[in-house]
Amino acid sequence: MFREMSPSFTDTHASTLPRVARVLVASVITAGGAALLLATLRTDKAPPELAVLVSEQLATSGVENPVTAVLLNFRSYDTLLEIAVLLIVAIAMQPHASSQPRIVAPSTNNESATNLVLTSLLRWLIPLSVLVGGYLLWTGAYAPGGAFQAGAVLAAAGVALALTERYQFGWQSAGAQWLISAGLAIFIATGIVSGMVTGTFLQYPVTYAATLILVVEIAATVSIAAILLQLFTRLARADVTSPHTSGASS
Amino acid sequence: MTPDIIYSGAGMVVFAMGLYGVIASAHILRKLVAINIMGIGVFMLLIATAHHDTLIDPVPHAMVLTGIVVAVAGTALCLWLAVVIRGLEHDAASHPSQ
Amino acid sequence: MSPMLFVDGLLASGAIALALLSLNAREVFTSIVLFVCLGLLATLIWARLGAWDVAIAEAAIGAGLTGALLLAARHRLREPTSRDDTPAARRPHVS
Amino acid sequence: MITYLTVVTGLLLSMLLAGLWRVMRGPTESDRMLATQLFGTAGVALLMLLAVLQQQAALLNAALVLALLAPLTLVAFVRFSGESR
Repeated sequence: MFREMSPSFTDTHASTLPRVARVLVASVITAGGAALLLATLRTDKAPPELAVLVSEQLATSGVENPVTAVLLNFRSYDTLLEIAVLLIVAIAMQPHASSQPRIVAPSTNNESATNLVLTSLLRWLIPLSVLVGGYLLWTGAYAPGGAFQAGAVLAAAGVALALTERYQFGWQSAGAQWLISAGLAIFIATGIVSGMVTGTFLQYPVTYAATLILVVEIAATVSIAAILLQLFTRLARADVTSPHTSGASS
Repeated sequence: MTPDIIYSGAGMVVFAMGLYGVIASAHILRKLVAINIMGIGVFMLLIATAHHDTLIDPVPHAMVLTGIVVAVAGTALCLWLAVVIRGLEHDAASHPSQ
Repeated sequence: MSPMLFVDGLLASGAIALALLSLNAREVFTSIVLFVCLGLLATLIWARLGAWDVAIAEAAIGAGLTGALLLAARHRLREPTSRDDTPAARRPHVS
Repeated sequence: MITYLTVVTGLLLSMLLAGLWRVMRGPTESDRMLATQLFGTAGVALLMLLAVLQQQAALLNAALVLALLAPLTLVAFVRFSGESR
């Protein structure tokens, strides 16, 4: 039966291209790569104008970590659009509608949840990951860290929770929809409010910049964590989709 | 021979190898791994560009940070589409009358 | 400065070697494992180049999330039937 | 001291890359997976060495995150491998 399926899903051979095509592709890419390599090595390094500019303006950004300042103040359009991209991916992977009221519900499939090693590992791992996520979020204002790192660590904690198969995630519930969209919504609202004060969209007033960045960062962290976790649970089928699927994955 | 030259060169080599992998490999997971390897090559070049002797340019770092998160989201979407398409193909193969 | 140059060379050549081995691995699983290793090595490279923010993010995503995602997808691509919410399973065929 | 630490970093990195042999060779999938855990452990040590070398305490956070999340791939592997069912 598998032989009828396309080679994209069968692991029988590394490549389906004929040998001639492979050699041709390899030679073209070798030539192009060599040209790129040569161009990279021969180009003189640009003077760090942007770095100087950032360090000059850092005092007006409201935070002390230059990367956070660039992400959430100087180039916050990038971050806004990035969260929009994440939201689009999350919407594309939304499950079909069902009436599951809660985000996390105990699974009916408790057979594999009695694994002692896994349970005692995750009993330490998950609270520590949540703690580290919060720490990274808070420390992002003046040291390396911030919304993306905290969101990724929180999502990883959720992935660990999903891997126990003890819980199921109802991503179509209202609470989950709020979690997923809160980042973009609060980001845009902050942009509009600060735009009404200063006249430019997303231009924070200097005195309130630290507070606004913190608000946006917390919302972005929650949304990034929820979206990444949703992507994983959809892929690993740890979410609630229909009455038949619960217990089907054991 | 400063470190940024080493790493930008290595980044370009990694990028070219990933490009070959995307074109030549058959399995969808191999293709996605190859795309991610291309991404690592590009990020390596960007971060090597940001590395100066005295100070460090935060703008490429912010770009790479955004890029990493978008890359993992895109990878997850592609993997999910692959799973869905495989299900459809399997269905078509096992129920040819429909 | 010479030992640090050795470290640089080792990191860069290690990244190239891992990418090459991952793309040429015989099995998909080996390819995924080598890619996770490449992510770890990339974390070290970002740390070496002063990109500390990126190193933390790569440590979280490269070590934790990407590997789990790829392994989950491999599991689902290998299983014999599709029996869940994919649109195919929703078609009203009676078995 | 700095030279010493740099040499230690280089040695540790060589050990790490020597672990590649097990990934390529390893007869079973578990062997390959455990080699990535070796990568994770050695990576934590290397990040801490780099933190001292560059006098950047934030790299300790990176080491912390890596130490926390490196087992996640292993847990996913155990969960998704067919043998354990």
